[in-house]
Amino acid sequence: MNANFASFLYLVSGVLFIMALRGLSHPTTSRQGNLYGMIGMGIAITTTLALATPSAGRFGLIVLGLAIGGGVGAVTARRIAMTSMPQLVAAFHSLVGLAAVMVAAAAIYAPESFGIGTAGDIHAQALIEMSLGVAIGAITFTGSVIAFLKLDGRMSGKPITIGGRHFINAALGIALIVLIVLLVTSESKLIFWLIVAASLVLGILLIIPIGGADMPVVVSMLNSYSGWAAAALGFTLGNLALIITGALVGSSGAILSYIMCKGMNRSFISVILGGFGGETTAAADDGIERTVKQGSADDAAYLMMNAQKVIIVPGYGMAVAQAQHALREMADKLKANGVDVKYAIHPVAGRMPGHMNVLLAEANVPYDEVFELEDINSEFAQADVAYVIGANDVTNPSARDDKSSPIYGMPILDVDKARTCLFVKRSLGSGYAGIDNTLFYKDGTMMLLGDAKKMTEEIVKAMDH
Amino acid sequence: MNANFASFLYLVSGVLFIMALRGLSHPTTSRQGNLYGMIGMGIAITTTLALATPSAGRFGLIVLGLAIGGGVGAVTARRIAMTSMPQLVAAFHSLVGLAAVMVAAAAIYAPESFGIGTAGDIHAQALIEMSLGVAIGAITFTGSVIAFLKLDGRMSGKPITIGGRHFINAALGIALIVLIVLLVTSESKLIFWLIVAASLVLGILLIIPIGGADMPVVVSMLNSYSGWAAAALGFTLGNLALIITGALVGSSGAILSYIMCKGMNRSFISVILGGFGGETTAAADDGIERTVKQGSADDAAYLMMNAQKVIIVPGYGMAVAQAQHALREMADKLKANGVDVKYAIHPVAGRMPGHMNVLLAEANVPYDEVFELEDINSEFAQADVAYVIGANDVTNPSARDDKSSPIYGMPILDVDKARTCLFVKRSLGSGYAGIDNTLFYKDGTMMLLGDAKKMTEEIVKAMDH
Amino acid sequence: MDQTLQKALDQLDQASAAVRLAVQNLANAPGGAEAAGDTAHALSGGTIDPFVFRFAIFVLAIFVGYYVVWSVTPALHTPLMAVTNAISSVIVVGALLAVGIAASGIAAGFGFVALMLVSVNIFGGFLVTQRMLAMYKKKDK
Amino acid sequence: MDQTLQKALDQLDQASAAVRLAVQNLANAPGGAEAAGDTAHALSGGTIDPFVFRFAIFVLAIFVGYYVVWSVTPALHTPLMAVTNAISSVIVVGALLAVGIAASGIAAGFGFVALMLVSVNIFGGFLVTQRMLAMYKKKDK
Ligand SMILES: NC(=O)c1ccc[n+]([C@@H]2O[C@H](COP(=O)([O-])OP(=O)(O)OC[C@H]3O[C@@H](n4cnc5c(N)ncnc54)[C@H](OP(=O)(O)O)[C@@H]3O)[C@@H](O)[C@H]2O)c1
Ligand SMILES: NC(=O)c1ccc[n+]([C@@H]2O[C@H](COP(=O)([O-])OP(=O)(O)OC[C@H]3O[C@@H](n4cnc5c(N)ncnc54)[C@H](OP(=O)(O)O)[C@@H]3O)[C@@H](O)[C@H]2O)c1
Repeated sequence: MNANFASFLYLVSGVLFIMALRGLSHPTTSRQGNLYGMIGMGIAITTTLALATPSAGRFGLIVLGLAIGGGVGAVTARRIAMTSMPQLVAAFHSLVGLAAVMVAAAAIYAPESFGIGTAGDIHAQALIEMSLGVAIGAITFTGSVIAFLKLDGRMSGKPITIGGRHFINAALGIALIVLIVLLVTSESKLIFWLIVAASLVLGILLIIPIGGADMPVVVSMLNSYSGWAAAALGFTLGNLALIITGALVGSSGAILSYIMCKGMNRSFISVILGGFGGETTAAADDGIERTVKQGSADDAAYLMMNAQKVIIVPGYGMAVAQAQHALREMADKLKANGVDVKYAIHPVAGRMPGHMNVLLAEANVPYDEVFELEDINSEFAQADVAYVIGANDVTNPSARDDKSSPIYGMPILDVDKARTCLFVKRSLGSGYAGIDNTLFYKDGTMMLLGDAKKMTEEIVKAMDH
Repeated sequence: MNANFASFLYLVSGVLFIMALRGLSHPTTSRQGNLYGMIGMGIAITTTLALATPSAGRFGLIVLGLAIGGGVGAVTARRIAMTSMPQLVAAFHSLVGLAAVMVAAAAIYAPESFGIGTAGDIHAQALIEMSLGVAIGAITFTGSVIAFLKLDGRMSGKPITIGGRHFINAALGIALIVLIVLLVTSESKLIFWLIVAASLVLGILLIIPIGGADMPVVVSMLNSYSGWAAAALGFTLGNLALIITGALVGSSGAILSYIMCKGMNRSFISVILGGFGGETTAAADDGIERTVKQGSADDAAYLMMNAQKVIIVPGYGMAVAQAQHALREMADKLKANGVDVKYAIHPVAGRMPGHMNVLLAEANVPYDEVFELEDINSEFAQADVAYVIGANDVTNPSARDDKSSPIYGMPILDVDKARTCLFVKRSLGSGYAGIDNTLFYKDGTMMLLGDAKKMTEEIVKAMDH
Repeated sequence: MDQTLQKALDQLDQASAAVRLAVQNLANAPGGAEAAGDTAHALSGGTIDPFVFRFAIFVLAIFVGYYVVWSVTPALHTPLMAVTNAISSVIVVGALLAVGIAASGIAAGFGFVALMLVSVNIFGGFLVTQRMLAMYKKKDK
Repeated sequence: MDQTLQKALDQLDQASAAVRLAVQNLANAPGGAEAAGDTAHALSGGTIDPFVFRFAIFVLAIFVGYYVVWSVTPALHTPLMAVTNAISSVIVVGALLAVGIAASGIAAGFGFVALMLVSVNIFGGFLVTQRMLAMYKKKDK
């Protein structure tokens, strides 16, 4: 295939990837967008095969590789539970990171095949681009593995802080720069692998001090990294699809990290420096006697069946308890009874951007009943009941009122403005941010202590009486 | 200067132009944005001079050209009345169009200097790009001149429709394509000038059948054209700044045309085909006796001073009468009296996108008192008075209710929902769309017949009593 | 002697023919070398026509333009028209080139006219935009 | 005869020297021609390193990414993470190249591993996104 035409096709696939992300601006266009993405990938693969014209044997290998990986991927995609999305994305990132390292290694071992010079005489520019790609790729790899382990509960979510880690990281960073310079001058394979090793270690060290709850920001950041790694290799291979896609993915991850940090009212730096939010702490016992009104499923059913308007506020606890299906059932019962039901989603409810939306969608909640904070916050004042299920921090009024609170300034859902506020959670414990919620002790609040799914199911049953 | 570094600088100037447009997303960042634009232009000019390193004589010529043109431009920019913006923009477009033609001509006469080949042996690709650039440039030139003449009232705004013009245009279009093919094969200068001539004629023929009132859409479309012409020449010259800027300007003009057409609920094609909306027609005399309540400045002053909330709806008539300063004075008086005053701007009020905003800004109306249709339309129901000054079509309820109306489906400002609706205009005549406004005959409406500026000034006087 | 001379001249002929061949080979060399690098170069972009890159830049710039213009607030649409007009006069680079280095006087002349015209735009466009933008003020409290 | 022969041989020498010179000139020709085009070519981009173009493409793609991602509705942020992950596996082009044509077996081996890894991503990423997106439904009336 003509190289110019190939480049043109790579551009087309880059544009299709842009269209894929563009489709996500609305649910109705999103499926179409995903299709564009697949077509773009198909074009990129076909073009490369047409350019490279591999021998039959090599072609067989390619088919084999695609089949093995594709099979694993397809099965995983079908089987995975929606609640495990954060882990899955982290695991997938690690694959891209490792693949970037492997591609760079292949380029170093067979530079002629990649058109970046001959063995012993690789272009300096290509070496620089490649070592950037390989370093970022390796960091993405181990970083994502750690993130996966923490998110999947296979490793404690507690931040693991080693003394002097900032010093060690800085030293590793400097070592990396020195190694890259050495690689450019010597082109030694040993040094290449030293770069890989240093980056792998750096990836681990950068992520282990970050608490499990902060992992979503990390996953998004690593997403961004995998983009920059792809772009760097795109420069080496002179491939437009890689450069464009790398930039897209790089921006995307960075923006999502930013959105999360802003939603939590924390700085990105403080997240990255780590040591925050390990395990959920118990309610602070500050000695003051405070009374809590506790209710039963029957109370809750009675209250809601007689309400005009109920707003449901889901949070991380709903995801943990997998309560979304029971919740939809409850909402259906209420709607059948003429109650106006809406869902209010805080930008950082759950542990991943859009986490609640995807779970509600899974339970067949129509997306036009689900509202963002700005669009629904004014409606709480007219609501009879706010049904807060497994959410905590995103309702905490101390973000609004208490300047000394660590989450002060974070926008919250004004559930306290509703006539009655029902809190479904297992204890009076705190949420992700580890701070007490004064709302539990408020007059209009009724606590429904228990597992979110069980409690909701009981309420549904009680509604039938 | 190194060619790579120069290209890099051209990229920088392209990015600065992007930042210039980006700044316009909010008034506070807009001035900064304009500054980026100037810096971008400065970089583009300096880079070109550093690359070309002209002789002292030529350098003198350059300084002379910049000084003459710059002087004229600076004086024009300072002197022009804000109400003449549409004309000014049209006039400026014509300059860009003509300049594109001249640059292409220079390239044909001295191809070596532009690196596109040698005389008699210019690259075919460059010839194609260039002829596209020159054709679009020439159309932009004459088209903008006609638009300027119509907007400035130096030529009748009436659509001038020649029989068989679609046929003539199509023939000219085909002739252009043939000429471009001939140019590529023969590289004859005569044919180059024939292309220029055909495009100049086409530019005139395309625009004269379009009514004066449709000129804003045309101006925006020509803006888009000037961008595409610049981009085409950018390909010829291999200049990144030109390519990027051309694409930006091209998109911008196209989007603004689209916004205007959507705001008017007309198709772009129907605008371009022309023959619509020449002179304002008188109110349709359909024989039905209708009563109009007419009021005086004193009545209006009394009504508004005793109101709680007044919403001002400016339209084209305010621009014609230059009533914005008087209007601001009136609003100040009302505010001093404790009345809540807001401005409501329809997306196509006036004759140019953002026309009303710039006039109000000129009269020192703070932009946070000025609201867009979607943001204020629900407030009319709570307003005591809607003060409609020189607006007509944008308030016409037939767009909402009457399926047979030519403007049916266009969003309108719901001034009829206000307790009282004051209409300041000179007659019961219709506006741009030439259709009657039933609102004039409604119960809650009071007509204040007279020039917008004079009437408003009288109201201000009456408020002092 | 004649024979020897003949031989020498033959030799000369042969030699020059051989060299001519070598020259031809050499002339074709760049092409040949490229052909050797083959798909490799193709993938690395070594032989890609700059037009392809420019086209990619053009396409992406259209996307950027689309988004950046939609994000402009409607209240600033008039300044937008003025400023896009101003920046479209970046065509000045072509004019400068023509005036600065055009070998033909007539080309330089065209360039000079173009330069004057766009200079009106450059200064006029940015200044009038600045004038307009300076008018947009917030309520002073 | 010797004299004539000598002359002929001298001629031969001279001729070959001249030809060698010509060959050298020819070898340098492409460079020379470029040098002649000089600023002209520089302006037309004839001599511009593809890196500059790629860099421009990269910068513009970042702008596009910025805008396109901000325009994604928050409700679809989880699918966004999944789909960006899927498209980042376009690094598959490097892996295909390595498996397909790498001269060294070890390089092909690395490529094969990379290919398997990203294939998981390609299929897994797009399919899981599709699965998620299929769940977003409007109220059925
Ligand atoms: N969405 C994101 O992108 C993102 C990213 C990073 C961090 N975050 C952070 O995550 C937090 C999200 O707020 P949130 O209100 O959704 O959650 P949260 O503040 O973490 O609170 C979750 C609550 O759910 C309860 N819970 C846990 N398991 C439960 C079960 N099985 N049944 C019933 N309740 C259960 C817990 O209380 P009990 O233990 O008493 O049951 C806990 O208080 C915010 O602080 C945000 O900053 C979000
Ligand atoms: N903004 C844009 O981008 C754009 C572009 C293209 C077309 N348009 C079209 O322009 C129209 C704009 O609507 P509009 O409501 O602003 O204007 P309009 O419908 O054209 O009405 C303007 C009214 O102002 C009155 N008027 C004229 N001179 C006056 C003066 N000196 N004093 C007082 N009144 C005066 C006229 O009535 P009298 O003659 O009775 O005084 C006329 O009815 C829409 O139809 C829109 O589609 C807008």
